[in-house]
Amino acid sequence: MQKIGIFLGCNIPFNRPDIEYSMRFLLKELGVEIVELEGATCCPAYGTMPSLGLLEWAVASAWNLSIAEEKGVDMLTGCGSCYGVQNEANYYLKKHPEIKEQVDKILAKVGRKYDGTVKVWNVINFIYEKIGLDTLKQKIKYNLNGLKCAVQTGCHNLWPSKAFPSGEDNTFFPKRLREICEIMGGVAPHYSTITDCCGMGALRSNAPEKSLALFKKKLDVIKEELDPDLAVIGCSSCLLQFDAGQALLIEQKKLNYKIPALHLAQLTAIALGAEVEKATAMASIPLNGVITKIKGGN
Amino acid sequence: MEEGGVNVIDLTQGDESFVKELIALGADELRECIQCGKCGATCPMALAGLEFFIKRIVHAANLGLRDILLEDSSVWGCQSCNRCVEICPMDIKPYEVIQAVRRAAVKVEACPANTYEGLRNLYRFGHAVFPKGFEERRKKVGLPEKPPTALSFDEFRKKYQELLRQTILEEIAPFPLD
Amino acid sequence: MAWEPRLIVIACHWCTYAGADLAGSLRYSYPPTVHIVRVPCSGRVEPEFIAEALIRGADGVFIGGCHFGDCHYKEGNYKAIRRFNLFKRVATELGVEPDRIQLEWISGSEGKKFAESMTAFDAKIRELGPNPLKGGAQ
Amino acid sequence: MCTEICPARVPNEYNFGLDQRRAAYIEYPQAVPKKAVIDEPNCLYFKSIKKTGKPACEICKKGIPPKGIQGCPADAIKFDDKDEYMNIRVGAVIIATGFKPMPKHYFKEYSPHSPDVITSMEFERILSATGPTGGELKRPSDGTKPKTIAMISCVGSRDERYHPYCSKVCCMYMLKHARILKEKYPDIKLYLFFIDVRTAGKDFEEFYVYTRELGAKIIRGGRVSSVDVKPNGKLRVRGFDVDLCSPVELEADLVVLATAIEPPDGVEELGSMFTATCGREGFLREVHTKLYPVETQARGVFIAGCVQGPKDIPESIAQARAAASATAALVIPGKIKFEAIISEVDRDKCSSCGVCVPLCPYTAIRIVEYKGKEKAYIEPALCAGCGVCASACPSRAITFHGFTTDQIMAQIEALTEA
Repeated sequence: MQKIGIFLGCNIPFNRPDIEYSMRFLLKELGVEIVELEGATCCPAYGTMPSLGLLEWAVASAWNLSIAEEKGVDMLTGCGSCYGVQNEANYYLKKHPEIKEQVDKILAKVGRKYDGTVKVWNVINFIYEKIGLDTLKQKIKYNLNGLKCAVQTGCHNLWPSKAFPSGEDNTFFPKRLREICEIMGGVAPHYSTITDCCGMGALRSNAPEKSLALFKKKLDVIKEELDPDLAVIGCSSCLLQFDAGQALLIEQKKLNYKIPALHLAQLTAIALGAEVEKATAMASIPLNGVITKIKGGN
Repeated sequence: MEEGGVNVIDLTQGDESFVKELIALGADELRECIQCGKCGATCPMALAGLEFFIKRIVHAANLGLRDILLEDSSVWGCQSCNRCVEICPMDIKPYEVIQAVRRAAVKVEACPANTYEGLRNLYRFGHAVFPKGFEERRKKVGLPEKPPTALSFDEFRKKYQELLRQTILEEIAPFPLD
Repeated sequence: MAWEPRLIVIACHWCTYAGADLAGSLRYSYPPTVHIVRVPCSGRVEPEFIAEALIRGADGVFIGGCHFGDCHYKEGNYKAIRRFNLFKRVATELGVEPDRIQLEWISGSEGKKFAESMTAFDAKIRELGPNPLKGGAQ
Repeated sequence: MCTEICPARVPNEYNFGLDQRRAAYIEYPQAVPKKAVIDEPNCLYFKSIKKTGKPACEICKKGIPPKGIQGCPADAIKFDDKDEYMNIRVGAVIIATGFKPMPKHYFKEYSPHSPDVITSMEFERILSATGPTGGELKRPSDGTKPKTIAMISCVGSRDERYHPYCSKVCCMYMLKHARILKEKYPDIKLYLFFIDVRTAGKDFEEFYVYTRELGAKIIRGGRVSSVDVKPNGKLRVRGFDVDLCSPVELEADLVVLATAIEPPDGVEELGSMFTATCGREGFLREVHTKLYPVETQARGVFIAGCVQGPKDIPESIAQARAAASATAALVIPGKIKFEAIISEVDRDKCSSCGVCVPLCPYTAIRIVEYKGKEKAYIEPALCAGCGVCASACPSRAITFHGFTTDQIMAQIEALTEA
């Protein structure tokens, strides 16, 4: 039986526990044993320790990585930033022995150590590489019935690809998330702004108007080129923008259409038979149409 | 910009020691930038219309224009999307330049207040993002009130705080570390 | 009279010797303790040259060649560094500190580097003091 | 005749696979000699002989008489002809293999999977009267005439990940393409994205200004960040315009990438065959940038053109003529002088250990018979005078004239005298 350490981060457990529920559900259904990473913390987010120094970044990430290493498991994240930050930290630790040495000293002071053996996965790559599209296809209970999906992989899941152990063949033309949606019976065409930033993150915290304007530009292209039933998101931060951010735009009367949005973990969990109320508990944009289409088809 | 609209940057303000500081803070390939502009059209900060975005930041950093970089809070709007790192032909890792400027800014407390908020949360709870009312949300989906992170384990949280106190946070945090 | 070091610099014709020449034309000064022997290529340097210089009381021997990939004879500098590393091990047996011999790549355009390297080498040898072999091998 | 009736179709290498040629073909319209050849692996005659032992097609030779199609009227098709290797003894060699343009697949941010993203070399063929479209401007994807074209410079050049050097000719040929287009189709919207416009050369700046006058739009400081394919087949180009101080974007029908000039495949192996070395970028290296620009480390081996580094046509011609002169100066007198500063073996001292043989970077040392024994011999015409062999000879049998061991030792002695 496959085992994986579930790394929650911050947004998932506190803002969107419905994603946490979905991740736990889908891992169970796919026959993966969940190992709790007790004592794990924030990845840490790019604007915190990484903005203080490279050592600060490496130390704080090594804390989390060491917990997974102690349990002998790899790590699965639902958040792109957690994926990016910790993979980059892993990469730096390999590339800069002098920083690794300092990190080792600091970790030792709090009774921990990290040898660099942990691999960090995101939901997309985990399903794609560790589960496999065929297995997923066999296990789903509800087919997506031609549901038209606009996918958003998320910047931190794509770049810097050099620091990531695996990923897309062409990070400017991502296909994995599209293939996952399609194997479940959806339609997920490419669109021209597929790799554009959604605007969530530091921009949203420091210049919210500009962030939402950037997001709207992307949404407009999605609407014009695809007019999808659903946006399928590979990163919890992007999901916050696609869901709550979109609701905000609608509230401000800056948007006159709605595109419901789900995290890949939520969509997969629903297809595997999760309780819809729990799996979509925090969604701001109503998902009724999407759910009917999925459930109605069986 | 001066009152009345005069907008001339005095290049001799450029301070080479600031360039060296940034290089030491992680922007190690900074000087190799040839200003080809490739990052300029891909940077979310540029597309969203921030005054200072990656291409200009790298150039200003190379000129050593400390005041301009530290007075403008644009660097704190960087999404860390790393697309610039992916496409930079000179491999200067432009995002590392942003991080270096942030690191220099933190040292002189030239950063937005919410930076400290994140750091404080990280230190206190182990989580930089720590919104209120999460217990209710978690209950709604049938999960325990607290996730099994450092938040649930005091001994881990204490150790984590001890870990953070070994870093520069000890020197720069404007909040008590106890 | 106070002790002044005597430094033998074996310089390759195409790079280090040209670098020394440039240092001269650019008026960079370097210590008068430096005495240059010109060879066509650092690959021409026989270990015996270094040994002889040390046995005869030279306080330091410096070999200058071209940067890797720049050798006028394609790969002479690779041969030089292999011989040099071997000889460094022999130096101790000979009774001298291995620090008295040094190998560096200085190109024809690096007049400044030549002067700086010479100054640094001179300082290093001054710190080490006179060659223990002075006055003949023991 | 044969090049029109041969039934086998093969992607045309000369047009970068944009169209097809036959298995009997003339390599390109200006080929010298302009003679047809048979491409054996793709010829149906040879394919069928290999499979069944019987020829299935001899159309080029015999034609198709029932249809009134005549075979080769000169009866010049010889299926039993074979490729031959010839040995020629020469006194000097000029290496002039030219260059290779980088293919587009490396540049993932520029949507290389789109047929409407092409390299400048491909575009050059499309513009050519003898090209795949007969000189008509057509998009590869649907054959329509593009209304908006974006050209991108420095693709793979000035790029640490591929080639740090400037490919030198792209700025000018982009302007040339722009000029051809604008003169022929004034209505086309044309955007040229440059980092800098490098027009050093006689009359080049004037050419640049003239191209601007024709209405080509120049965007500077603007290496393009991304080319994305829209569902309607158009290409969205995003770049930065340093003069507008703003990100810019446009929708193009065709995107042309000025990809870097690369050393041709196998040039390193070719060089080492002649003991000529390659520089860091993979081009063959001259002895001295300024003073010996066509000579290589190997005596009698000269270089000309892009095998030495990116250069344009006038420069290539100048270098080719220089190489020809240098070759003539070496070969025509019928005898050569060699340097005085070279090594020589005292064969009576030589112990035949062979240490020197692999050390010589010029393969000048051979073991030959002397007084009934195998001894080292240094070919004076090949020796370049580095002295590596003399330093290594355990028997001190090699004298390096001009820098003998005795001479150097004497210097050391003089310099170490108290």
